[in-house]
Amino acid sequence: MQTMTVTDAVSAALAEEMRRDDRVLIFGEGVATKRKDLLAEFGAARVRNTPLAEGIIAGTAAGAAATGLRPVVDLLFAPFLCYAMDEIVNSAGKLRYMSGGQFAFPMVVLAMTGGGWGVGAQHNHNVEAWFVHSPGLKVVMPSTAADYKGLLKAAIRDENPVLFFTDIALGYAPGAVPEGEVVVPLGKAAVRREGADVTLVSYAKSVHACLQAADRLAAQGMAAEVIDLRTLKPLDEETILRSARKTGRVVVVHEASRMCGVGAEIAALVAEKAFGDLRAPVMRLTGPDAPAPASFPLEQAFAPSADAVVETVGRLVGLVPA
Amino acid sequence: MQTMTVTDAVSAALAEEMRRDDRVLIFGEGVATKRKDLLAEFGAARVRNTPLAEGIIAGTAAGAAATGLRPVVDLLFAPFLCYAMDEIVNSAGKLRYMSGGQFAFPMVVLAMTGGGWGVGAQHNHNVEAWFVHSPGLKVVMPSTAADYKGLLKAAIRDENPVLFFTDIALGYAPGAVPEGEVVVPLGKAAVRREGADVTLVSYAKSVHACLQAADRLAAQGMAAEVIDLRTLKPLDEETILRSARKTGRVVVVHEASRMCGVGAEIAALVAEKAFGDLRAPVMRLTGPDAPAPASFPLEQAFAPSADAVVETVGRLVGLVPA
Amino acid sequence: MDTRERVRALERMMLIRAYEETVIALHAEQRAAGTCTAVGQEAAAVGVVSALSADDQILTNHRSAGHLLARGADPGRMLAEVMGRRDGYCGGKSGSLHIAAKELGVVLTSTIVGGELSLVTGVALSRSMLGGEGIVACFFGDGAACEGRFHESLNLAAVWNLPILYVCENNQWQAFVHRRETTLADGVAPQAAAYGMDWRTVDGNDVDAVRAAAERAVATIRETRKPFLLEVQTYRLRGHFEPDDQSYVDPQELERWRARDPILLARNRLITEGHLSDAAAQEMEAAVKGRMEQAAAFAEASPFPGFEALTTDVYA
Amino acid sequence: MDTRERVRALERMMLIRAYEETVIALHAEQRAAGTCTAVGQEAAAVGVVSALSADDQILTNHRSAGHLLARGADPGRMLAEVMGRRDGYCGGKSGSLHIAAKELGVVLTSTIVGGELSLVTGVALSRSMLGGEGIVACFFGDGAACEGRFHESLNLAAVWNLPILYVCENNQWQAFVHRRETTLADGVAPQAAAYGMDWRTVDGNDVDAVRAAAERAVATIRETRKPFLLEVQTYRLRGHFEPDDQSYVDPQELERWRARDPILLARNRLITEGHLSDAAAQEMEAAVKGRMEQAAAFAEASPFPGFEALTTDVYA
Ligand SMILES: Cc1ncc(C[n+]2csc(CCOP(=O)(O)OP(=O)(O)O)c2C)c(N)n1
Ligand SMILES: Cc1ncc(C[n+]2csc(CCOP(=O)(O)OP(=O)(O)O)c2C)c(N)n1
Ligand SMILES: [Mg+2]
Ligand SMILES: [Mg+2]
Repeated sequence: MQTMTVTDAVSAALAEEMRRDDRVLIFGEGVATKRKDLLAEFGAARVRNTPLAEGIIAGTAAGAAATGLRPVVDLLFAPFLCYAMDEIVNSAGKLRYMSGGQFAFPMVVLAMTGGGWGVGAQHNHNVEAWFVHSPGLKVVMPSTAADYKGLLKAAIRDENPVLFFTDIALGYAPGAVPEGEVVVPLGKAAVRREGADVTLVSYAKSVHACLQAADRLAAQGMAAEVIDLRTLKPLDEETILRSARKTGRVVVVHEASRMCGVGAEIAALVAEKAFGDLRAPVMRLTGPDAPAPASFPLEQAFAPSADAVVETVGRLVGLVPA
Repeated sequence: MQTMTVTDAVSAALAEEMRRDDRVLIFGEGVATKRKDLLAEFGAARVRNTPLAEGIIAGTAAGAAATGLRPVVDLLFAPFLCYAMDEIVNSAGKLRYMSGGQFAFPMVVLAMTGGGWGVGAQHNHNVEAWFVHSPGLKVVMPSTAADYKGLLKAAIRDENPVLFFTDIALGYAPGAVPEGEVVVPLGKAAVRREGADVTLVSYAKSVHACLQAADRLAAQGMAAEVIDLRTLKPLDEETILRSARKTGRVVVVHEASRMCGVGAEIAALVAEKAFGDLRAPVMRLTGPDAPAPASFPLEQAFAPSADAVVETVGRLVGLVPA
Repeated sequence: MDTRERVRALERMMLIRAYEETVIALHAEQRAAGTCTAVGQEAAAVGVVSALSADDQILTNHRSAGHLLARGADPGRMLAEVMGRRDGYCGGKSGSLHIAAKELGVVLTSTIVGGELSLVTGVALSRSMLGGEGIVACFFGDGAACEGRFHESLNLAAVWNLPILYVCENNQWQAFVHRRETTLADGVAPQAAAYGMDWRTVDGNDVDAVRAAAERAVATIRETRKPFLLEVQTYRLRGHFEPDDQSYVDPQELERWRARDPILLARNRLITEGHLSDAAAQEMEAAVKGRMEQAAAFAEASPFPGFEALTTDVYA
Repeated sequence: MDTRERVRALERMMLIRAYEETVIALHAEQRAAGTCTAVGQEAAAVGVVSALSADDQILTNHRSAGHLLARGADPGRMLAEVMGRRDGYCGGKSGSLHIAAKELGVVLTSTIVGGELSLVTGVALSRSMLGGEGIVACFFGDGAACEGRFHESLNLAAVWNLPILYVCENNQWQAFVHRRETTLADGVAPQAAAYGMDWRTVDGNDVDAVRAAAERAVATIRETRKPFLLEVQTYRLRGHFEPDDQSYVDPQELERWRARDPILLARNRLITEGHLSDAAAQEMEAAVKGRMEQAAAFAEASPFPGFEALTTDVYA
């Protein structure tokens, strides 16, 4: 094991995959400037700066992916994906189907999101649910350095377009990363902590809020199971349902807003497929239905806290005594 | 009462609102060519063709709305909204908040979607859930000619950006529309049929599938309540929950895909707030997680049918006998 | 082009016209969904596509039938696609507006106006990074040139030296809006200069002229590995989409362009120059119509896809 | 500009510089979030904004502090916004990168690069439909000119005759990418010609030249009610965002432009011409610094917004 930050884990994954497969290349606004190490090792053809134009960056990735390359593109911040929605959704996501399977789109789109930088809603907007809702795409949003590395490597090897989101607040978070090859398969959630009384389902930085909450709940005698989704699409329904059936109580936690978010999907899934085992309402704890504020204390209050998780579980248990 | 098609109801609403308020104007690709009547009555300044560029059309609407006009823009088909996501989401949806309430964005974006035209996934993609998930926007998707008229008039009068979706399959559907002023408030669902055994929640053309299903269920002795959401955001939680509590069984039906769709939101809402009254799992009946096919029989099979609704209710009742 | 090639070009144009008339008829009988035709633009398709080599690739837009047929696509499989049948190039999933045919190097028919412009840079990047002589042709309309992607695509192609032949088929219309309502510029091609790109405008109804201009452009791209923008001035003789009564079209303008129908021009010229007899031309016309009848029969005999096809090919 | 105005322009530039240095210091002490400064670009802001009338409007981008201050914004309320306080122009919700100030006619600071270009056409449409003499100025960077919206915005403004002064502040950088890596074109302004729009390029570090060019452009727009593109050639003397070590910047290029610091140029010119004494200049500098200390104190005294503000102002 080695300790590295999420940012370094991402860099390591890129370097390893570019070394392994010379069809992999990376481009975006400032990529060659900021990734000097990759530029030095792989050269200017495979590590490129681009003009400032997200649409054509994503479109170029889709066209390249369809014809033999395996591009990774850095679109910087999630709100900027708005300029590339056509290329991601209408082209990369649909053209395999529309062509009757003639083309595949092995490409990865990187974007950062979430609170922590204090620069407001045009840099911080959790839109991962849009892509979960759209066909043909995969969506990844890890919570640990090891998973950032292992899932990015899997994403680059996948034959489908993958949206890979980095939670800004985790960028400098150090974590243990196994030495050698680490590939974490897409579509598998991780049970971060086992428990029989309540299931906390979350992803990205909210996993850490859930783990903190689980500690405090343990002190109160409640054993919380914490599920880190890691991949939002395909969703690991089995792991979620197994836990829901065991504990009978589910709280979903994320920073993205509530309506039609990933939490809605999980609540709906559980309410349909684990209905008979539920002992309490399925609860969602999410960011408000509002743009992200810049002001530091507001930005901090935007994402669900460990306190809020503890409080929600408390209400849940009070509501329907076991 | 008069009988008119959905298309005519939309035209009537536009004409009435433009007559009432001279700040209302409409523009888009071919708007002035196709709406000769509006052009003749209101002139070339208020009824405009545009160059082919959805982004700037939506951006122009947002800028105009912030500074005294009340634009309606026609972006034609829902997948083309992908080119205007930045203007709709990052500007129209967020700038009121980001400016601390200094500006408002009274504008309406029109788009068609859904099966029925056989031209495939770059014209047909139900993306309404994206906008429900995004802050600052309202989303409307009616099912009857009267509501197309009344809700469009309300949307034009609203101080917020409203996405107004027309289900292609309903375009030529005639319906009764009251004479005189018809304004249907945003945010109110309609109970299309009352019943005590199961609640069918849907919107747009799926409402008609639910009504047909309700007829057949009635023949089997099951009384289905049919809720037409009409407005997807703000969502009429009260009407949904009242019915869910009454029947204890909920099936949500729509053509849009399942994950993180409007059905997920409603299932999650019911599973949280009507949990104690539920007698059966909350079910979703949706389009598949796939792009819309062009081939006629596939396109028809894409959207949930009345048969599928009847079958799902049957399973629900079999699953958990009352 | 030598005489044989010129006759062949005329025949290809006739084939395209016959194909589109077949689609129009099928639609009128409700046997196929509506579609966009490019009647009047056949010289652009044949002139450019015939200047390409077999390993070049093509991306195109909603008016792609001519490009596909000029490339040698099977009209039976195309009609099957238009009719949503299993033997269509895309198994019925694409319909008329998005036919891709990998075996022909046709990577994309985009119905999102501008989609072809946003993907072509990537296809050309593959060409330049994976080796080979191939170049990529990208057909788009004057309307697409109003989308921001046009600008983004040309700029990136210029900066990255991508081997792309941009072909703007300026048919004076953007669906229901005349080009003059959408821009103050005379033509699209001069914009290329702003990106440091070479360009040329050509009479798009003269197949010989298009072919000659395309040949020169292709040769330049092969040599320099840099992009080139060729603007083909032509006219959409039918409506935007079937059906469309064209009530918004200036009848005089339409008449002027009808008189310059590219098939008429090519045919008359070959006859005048003594390379073709009227009888031979009529025979050719009859032959392509016969081919279309066979193609339609093939398409109609093809079954619809099974319902399982709803969810296949979504993920690789 | 008469002498009094020229001295005032110098003072405004000093005020802007002092403001940005204050923000940099506050950020270094972790009392404010990071931000984008426009150190070295003050002449562009002051030259253009001082040529506008009170009822003209402004849309701008992430480097907007100079535009706001040139327009008369209160540095205290700006700093309060940067520090996320209640008395900020947007109640702390916008932060440094999106300050709008309706009372000053500043409709938008967009941090989405290109957002200002996509909204300005609508603001100008309101101006032309609701009457009045007002025009709208839109500041954007050379990077924004790579986004497709640039092209869409200019084309629409030209076709619809919208009274817009487009101001491209070409500072040679697009975040971490030098302009020469992103385009083969020499300047941005000549692209205006492709849209049938009038344009001009001016030395952006010479405030007198910018002011004169802006005055002429504004007069033209008022008369013709047509858009105009003014390109202001300048240089970003600091990094893209605080902090940024500029390790990727060619030190010689930076030195060349530092020697042409617009404040230095204006100050020296006024002194050489005998309109200003060194002592008076130093006094001005001290005065603006004093103002900034007051502004920072005001901002820091302002409370953070209450948590209820999380969800106010979402809907009207
Ligand atoms: C993004 C997008 N916007 C609008 C449309 C609707 N539409 C289809 S074709 C067309 C006109 C395209 O004009 P042009 O690019 O000149 O091509 P032409 O049809 O003239 O061949 C329009 C507006 C679309 N398909 N995609
Ligand atoms: C749509 C979008 N893409 C990328 C960014 C990140 N970004 C912020 S400023 C900037 C550079 C902008 O360059 P330019 O337009 O020349 O303005 P300058 O910063 O030089 O003033 C970039 C890439 C952004 N904010 N928005
Ligand atoms: Mg055209
Ligand atoms: Mg710049």
